[in-house]
Amino acid sequence: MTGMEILLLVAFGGVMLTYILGRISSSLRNTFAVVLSLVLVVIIALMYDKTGETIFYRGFFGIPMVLRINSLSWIFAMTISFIGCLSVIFSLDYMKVKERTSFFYAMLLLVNSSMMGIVLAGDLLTLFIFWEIMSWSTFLLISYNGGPAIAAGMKYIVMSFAGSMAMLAGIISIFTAFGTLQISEIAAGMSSASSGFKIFIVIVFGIAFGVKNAIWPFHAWLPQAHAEAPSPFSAVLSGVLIKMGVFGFILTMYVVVGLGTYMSLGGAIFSVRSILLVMGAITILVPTFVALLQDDAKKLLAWSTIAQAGYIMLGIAYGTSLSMAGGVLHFLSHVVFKSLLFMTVGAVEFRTGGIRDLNSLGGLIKKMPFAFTGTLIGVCGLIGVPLTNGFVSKWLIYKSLIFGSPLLTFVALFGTWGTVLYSYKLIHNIFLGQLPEKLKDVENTPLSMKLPMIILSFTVLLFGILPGLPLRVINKIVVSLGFDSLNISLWGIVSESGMLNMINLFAAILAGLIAVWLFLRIGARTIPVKQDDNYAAGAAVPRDRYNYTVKFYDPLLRMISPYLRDIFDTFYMKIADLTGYLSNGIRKIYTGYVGNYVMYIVLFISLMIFVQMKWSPW
Amino acid sequence: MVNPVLLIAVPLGLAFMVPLIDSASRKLTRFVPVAALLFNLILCIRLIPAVLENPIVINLGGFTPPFGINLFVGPLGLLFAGLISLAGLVVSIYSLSYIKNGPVVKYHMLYMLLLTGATGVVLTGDLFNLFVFFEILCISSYALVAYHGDRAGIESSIKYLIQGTVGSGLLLIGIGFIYGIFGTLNMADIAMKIATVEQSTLFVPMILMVAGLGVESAIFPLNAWLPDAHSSAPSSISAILSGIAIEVGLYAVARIVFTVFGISDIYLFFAFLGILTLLIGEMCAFAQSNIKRMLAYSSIGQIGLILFALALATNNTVTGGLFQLVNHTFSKGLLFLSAGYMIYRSGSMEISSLNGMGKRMPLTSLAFTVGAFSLVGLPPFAGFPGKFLIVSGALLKGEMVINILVGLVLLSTVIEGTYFFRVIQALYFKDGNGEQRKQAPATAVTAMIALMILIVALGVYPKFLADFLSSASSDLLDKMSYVGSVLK
Amino acid sequence: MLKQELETMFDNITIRMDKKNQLELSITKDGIMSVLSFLKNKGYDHLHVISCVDWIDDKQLELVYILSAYMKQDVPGETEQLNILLKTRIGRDDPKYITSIALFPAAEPYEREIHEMFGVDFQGHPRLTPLLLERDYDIPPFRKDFDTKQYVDNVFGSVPSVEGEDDS
Amino acid sequence: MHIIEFIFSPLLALLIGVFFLGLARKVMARIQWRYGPPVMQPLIDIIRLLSQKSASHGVAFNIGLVMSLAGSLVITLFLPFGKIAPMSNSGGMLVILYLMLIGPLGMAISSGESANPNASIGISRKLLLAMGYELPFLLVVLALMKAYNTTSITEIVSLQRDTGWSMFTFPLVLSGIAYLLILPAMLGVRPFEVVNAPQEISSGPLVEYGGPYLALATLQHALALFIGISLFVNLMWGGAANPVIFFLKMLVVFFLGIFVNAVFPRLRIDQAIRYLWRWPSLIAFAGLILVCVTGS
Amino acid sequence: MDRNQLKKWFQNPVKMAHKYSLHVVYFCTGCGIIEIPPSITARWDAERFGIIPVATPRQASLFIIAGYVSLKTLRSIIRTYEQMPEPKFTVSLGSCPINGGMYHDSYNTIKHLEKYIPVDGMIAGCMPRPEAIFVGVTHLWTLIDKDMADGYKRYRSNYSAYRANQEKILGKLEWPPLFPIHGEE
Repeated sequence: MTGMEILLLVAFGGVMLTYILGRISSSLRNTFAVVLSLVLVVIIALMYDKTGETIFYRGFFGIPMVLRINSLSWIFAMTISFIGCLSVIFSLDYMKVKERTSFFYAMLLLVNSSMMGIVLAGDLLTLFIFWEIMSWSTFLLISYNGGPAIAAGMKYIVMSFAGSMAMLAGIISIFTAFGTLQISEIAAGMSSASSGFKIFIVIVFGIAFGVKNAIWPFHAWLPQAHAEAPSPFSAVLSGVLIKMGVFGFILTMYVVVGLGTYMSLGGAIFSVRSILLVMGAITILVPTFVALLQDDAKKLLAWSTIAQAGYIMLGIAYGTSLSMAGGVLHFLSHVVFKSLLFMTVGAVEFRTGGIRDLNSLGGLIKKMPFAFTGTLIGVCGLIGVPLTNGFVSKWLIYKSLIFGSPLLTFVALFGTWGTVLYSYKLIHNIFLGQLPEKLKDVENTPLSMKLPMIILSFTVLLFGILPGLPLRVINKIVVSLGFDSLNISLWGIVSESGMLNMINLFAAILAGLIAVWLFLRIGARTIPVKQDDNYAAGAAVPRDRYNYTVKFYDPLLRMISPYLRDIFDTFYMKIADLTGYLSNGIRKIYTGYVGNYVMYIVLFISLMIFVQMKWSPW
Repeated sequence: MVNPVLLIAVPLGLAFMVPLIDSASRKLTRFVPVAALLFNLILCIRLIPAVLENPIVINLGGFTPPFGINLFVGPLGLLFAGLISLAGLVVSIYSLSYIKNGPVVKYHMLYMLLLTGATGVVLTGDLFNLFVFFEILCISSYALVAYHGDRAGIESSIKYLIQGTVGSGLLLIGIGFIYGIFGTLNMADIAMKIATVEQSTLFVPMILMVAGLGVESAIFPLNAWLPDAHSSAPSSISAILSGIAIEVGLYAVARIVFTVFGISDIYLFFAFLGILTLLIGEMCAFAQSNIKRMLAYSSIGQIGLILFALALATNNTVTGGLFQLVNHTFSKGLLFLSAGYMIYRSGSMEISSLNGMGKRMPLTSLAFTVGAFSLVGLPPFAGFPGKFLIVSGALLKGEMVINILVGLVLLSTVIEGTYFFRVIQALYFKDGNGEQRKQAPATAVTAMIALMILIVALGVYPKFLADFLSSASSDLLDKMSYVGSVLK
Repeated sequence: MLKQELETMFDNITIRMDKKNQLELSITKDGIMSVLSFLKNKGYDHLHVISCVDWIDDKQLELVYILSAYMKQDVPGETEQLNILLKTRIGRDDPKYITSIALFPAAEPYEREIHEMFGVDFQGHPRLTPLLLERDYDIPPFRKDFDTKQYVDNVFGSVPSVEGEDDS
Repeated sequence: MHIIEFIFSPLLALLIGVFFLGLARKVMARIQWRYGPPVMQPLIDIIRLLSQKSASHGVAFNIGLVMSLAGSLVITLFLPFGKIAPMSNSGGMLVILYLMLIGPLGMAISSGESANPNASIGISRKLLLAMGYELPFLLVVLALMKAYNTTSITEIVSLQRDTGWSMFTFPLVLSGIAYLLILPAMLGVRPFEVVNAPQEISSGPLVEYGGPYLALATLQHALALFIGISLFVNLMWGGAANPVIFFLKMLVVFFLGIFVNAVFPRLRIDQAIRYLWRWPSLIAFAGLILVCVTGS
Repeated sequence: MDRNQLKKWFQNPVKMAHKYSLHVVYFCTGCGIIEIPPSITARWDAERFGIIPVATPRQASLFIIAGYVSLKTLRSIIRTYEQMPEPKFTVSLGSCPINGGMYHDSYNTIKHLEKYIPVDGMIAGCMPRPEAIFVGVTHLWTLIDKDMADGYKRYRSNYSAYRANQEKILGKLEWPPLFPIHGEE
């Protein structure tokens, strides 16, 4: 029983046990869930530098189902368990008010364990089985809140189900072509396959992983799903679940299809790589500006997740060692700061009784300082302010992209400024400005929500200042995928074209901060003053009407909103209506009169005989 | 070694004993079908080892095959017999508590007759005998559809009756043709002599017989009766109808096309017909708001898929088709049974009335969810191996046309997923009018749990059924071994 | 031409045409509303201002309505622009009066100002709150008997200067 | 020697920035026919502001301002001033681009905390304006980096020594023109002085800044002016070998900016964005395409 | 910038800074606005003395009240004065704030402004010309030099008296007192 089998056994066993314990007593179940996720984190941490494959099950028509661990799957598994554990801790308080919590915990742990299964899968069949379990358990969790969540859940499941059907077709066509489903053997067989077959495989897997990764054409389901899912789960959903698509892309591009062939796949102009790059670039640009339009905090974050997935896609699809390291590191940093942001927004939603609309919040910094610091650090990570992990990963991506294709770098850099705008709108509308009357008696964030926030903020800064820690593991991945390794030092990269040194930067910024703080201290003491004592041209500050945060970037939005209608969202809706319309039409065949039915039978026979007489095809 | 004839004789005898037992003591009648089917199930299980070596052929009344009637119990026949007895047993346990009011005696008698007819069709080796058992099956199902006696029940059973009789009439004409040409009614004999006759003359009888049996097995143009019959019949009966009756019809069509006629170039047409039925079934189900009609249309869809799998006529796809058939019997049965009690509790068949059922009847909704997930083909449940085999077998053939059809199959699975998930969302995530929690009665729950265990077991460890199914598919496909064992 | 119509229509009305295009009417308190509506229908629908004059010696307050037509052609048959001054007198001690907001919504601020400055109580006025003044006065300030110097002494005089500055 | 440079270059930047502010007011006054304050007037203002005791709106109000000034100070370390370039080896142009984020972000957070609608309108205008000029600016910077095939700014300066000012070398002429067109917006000079407009939104984000805070804000403004001009001189005008010539070049650019400031009225924010996204962006884009085509 | 100027700068830079950088917030009520523009534009140019108009009281150190003060504007004047940072000076232009001036008998204007807020300098004249304003400013310099321009200190020390006067005229003020009023709860 290798570590991997124990891990999956404990994970899936834990799910059953949580549900049963939930029947007995909720506090017992909560502690068990937290302990279980901690144990999972420890098990995976212990499997740090191991690689290996074991066949763990032959029951499925004798096809060997294999579990595999290498540095790539280790880093993904580590993030999944880490974020899963934090979201369980986060949901202790969040779920207290809601009913059917044991169902929620069981599903949350089921999603986490099925993601671990995906990541550890050694062959495509195991991958597909865990992929499907993840899909339908996410569906149950997304539509957990009822009401609008149901439409969001339906849209999610239909798109992801279509994706997994495409994946099934791909897997089975590989099975029929090579007779085996083990990834290592497929990689060997793949080089011999015809390029048409390879393109088909890439397209099919691309659709499946594109839907999950919310790449630009397949992103329609994500905003509603994120906004409606309960906050602890939307932290997992946007942090880690989206990244299963990333894992899938890495798998198909570099392992199944292999590095050499991927780079030259497809024609000169329309090569798969350039299409992916262009899709990644569009995924950065369009959602960033759509995020500006959003008034719901979680929808804004959802659109920003899509945008950041575009960055990761750029990093991975570009195909040099620096860009791959940048892509994986950006995945890691995005998981950390995006779940931090979702948790803080969840805490605000929890404390203000479910208000997520950015126009009716404000001034919460005085009431919820912890949530503010969490959001501030998360936002700095999202933008990529130096000293945060977002900066390091974006720097890596740009460094590799700049000389190859400056246009893509331009799109990515301009996307950063779009990120600045919408993330500032998030932090300004929730925490700064005047505190409205109805939010007067909001208390601070509960303890169980503070803990994950502190840990995640600490990780954002730690990986920002000492990027060597994650980069050492990522270097192993880069090497295992067939690139040449980078020389990593603890605080940055010593690469050929200009190096990154975070410690000097950190020291410089720290010195600057201290100097300016002292300079401020020279000045006379300042008087703390409440929000009413404000300049209002001599008049008294009107209560509750001075909270000017509505339509924050109106001049810009009036210029660009006509271009931002979501054509794909309406496209999918049209397809749904079309099927509905078509099926109503077809149902009319069964008219309800027996005469018609018998006439059908006779018609069938006469048609057959007529065809036989005329052409006798049989 | 027990004589397989008992498989037919015992349920037939007990069926006619039911009124006598009823006059003796009211309570006992409900348990008669359970006993009969339990006996059948045990008998089938004991026959498995014997059948696996070589099929058992019994000549009724001692006459040798070309003249006498013979039973042919091969792995395929036994598979169906076992399936019928198992599903019948579970439904009979379910209907212990479900059927209380109305003519209970007639229900149980007709129920036994229906199952006898089904077992007879599956085991017989003689064409006319097939027609006789087929008639028993149809007539008892006409009557059972009208069991509730309400307006919808009677109307749909009359429609079913008219279509069924037209079908049987065509079947009879077909058999007459064959008898005219070959002078014999024994399938093996006909199969042997088939080569002597010129193919175009054989076409008309084949189409007539296929159309006749097709009406019962719900192939596209002929299945107009199914939605009304299944939705107005009591749930236990619609479970049996879509679980067993259609499958038996399909077996008969397959037996005739494969073994009796064996014209291989018509298979592609049946594949197209199967896909057509699948798409139409799924589309109509998508547009339904009444839960039982939705399940009925989804049965049409599944039958289309199985027909497509059988029509591809390679060992792999036929095994997949049979696996999907077994899965369909169990999960569709589970869906109908659980829907039965939910409708009984909520009062109306509309999906909107099922809102919030997850809280009121948690176990029944769980059963419904498991059934839905397995029918759609999600991994841990029985549907996934079936679909996996069908799709891999189809792609193995490698023809471009088949690949496109497989694409359509996957597309229809997406549609199927949509309307099943819509119902699941209604069950769990829409809040109903909040009556307090009230579970289904004990017998119904045991029936559902049994089916659930079967589904999950098949889903997790499909290997144990796989070898039995592959021998059954080889029994269906190669004509020579069938003829050899009958006319040895 | 309007003169004759007015004379025929209303009995106790006195009409004088002192300036070229200015018509002066004066009427008793209870007839004012009918004249106003008559003039409005005739086309004089623009109420310039309502002002008030305090005739302290004959104990009366005089209200003056100044009306005119927006455009010349609004008023059929009139050749050139005509301003109409409508005067009425009410008692000075408890001046009750009816509001003309129903006919001329623009009258609202004028009536509030007259109420504040002269103490005329307009019945039916939706909001007789103070318009310009900060403090409340016992004698409305614009009345002739309001002695500003004396008011200034006792209000502003009484404010002590801070810490012994010489009171200039 | 290295340590002195670390301390010396930010101080130098501050000094020059404040000198530029004073000079700006003097030149503006001269243009308007009045004597104008002594050139060291900003210094006097800062001393007076520091001695005043003003109101503070909470912790984020302080930290945000401190963060923004610290960010600008760190940028000066990266920008070569003549030969003095203390930190230019640990991270090139990309780090500068990202460090330029901290200034506006810190200012935005602290003035957001001051809970005044004028401040909120001011910040949204500041970020929109930044979005406006970033589009052409990024195109110009990318064209430069593609042309000189390096991301380190000191290398760009040294390469320009032999190929001449990049403003006049062939492929970069378009980028140079575009950079000139957006320079007033980057310096926050009159036609684009939308952010701290005293008349409309009573000096935007600075509405609640009292004594010491206003001192920090003026220093931040001075530094931003210095950074904008020195970046332009380094990238486009070849950045001199010794600091004096560098300072003279900065003076020329500064005077250019002030003349524009003295003459033009203030644009509305959407007019500013529409202008910035029309002609300068087109020229910059053409410049980048030109560089890509000829360069590679 | 002769020698003793430099000596003064080194002795006490803060006082000199206060003198030579008076950022002004103008309260232009009534006829005061007429005199301000000429004093800050080309002909008289107040900026030579470091006097610039600023938008908000927070950034100002000199508060110029130009013209008569009616009851309603007194409320805003008090609020603006209280929002200015601590070392602040007040100068009133015109004779109206001194003793009511032309409106000495009006029921609606304040007669003696220094009873409600401390005024450091008063420049008489029914709107003094810019030269008079600059003379006033130079006097203010000497006051600052001699530490006599201590209006804000007087406001702080006997705030309760000022507050009482304000509430006597304006009734209950709707913002809390700037400094704790001893003797009250």
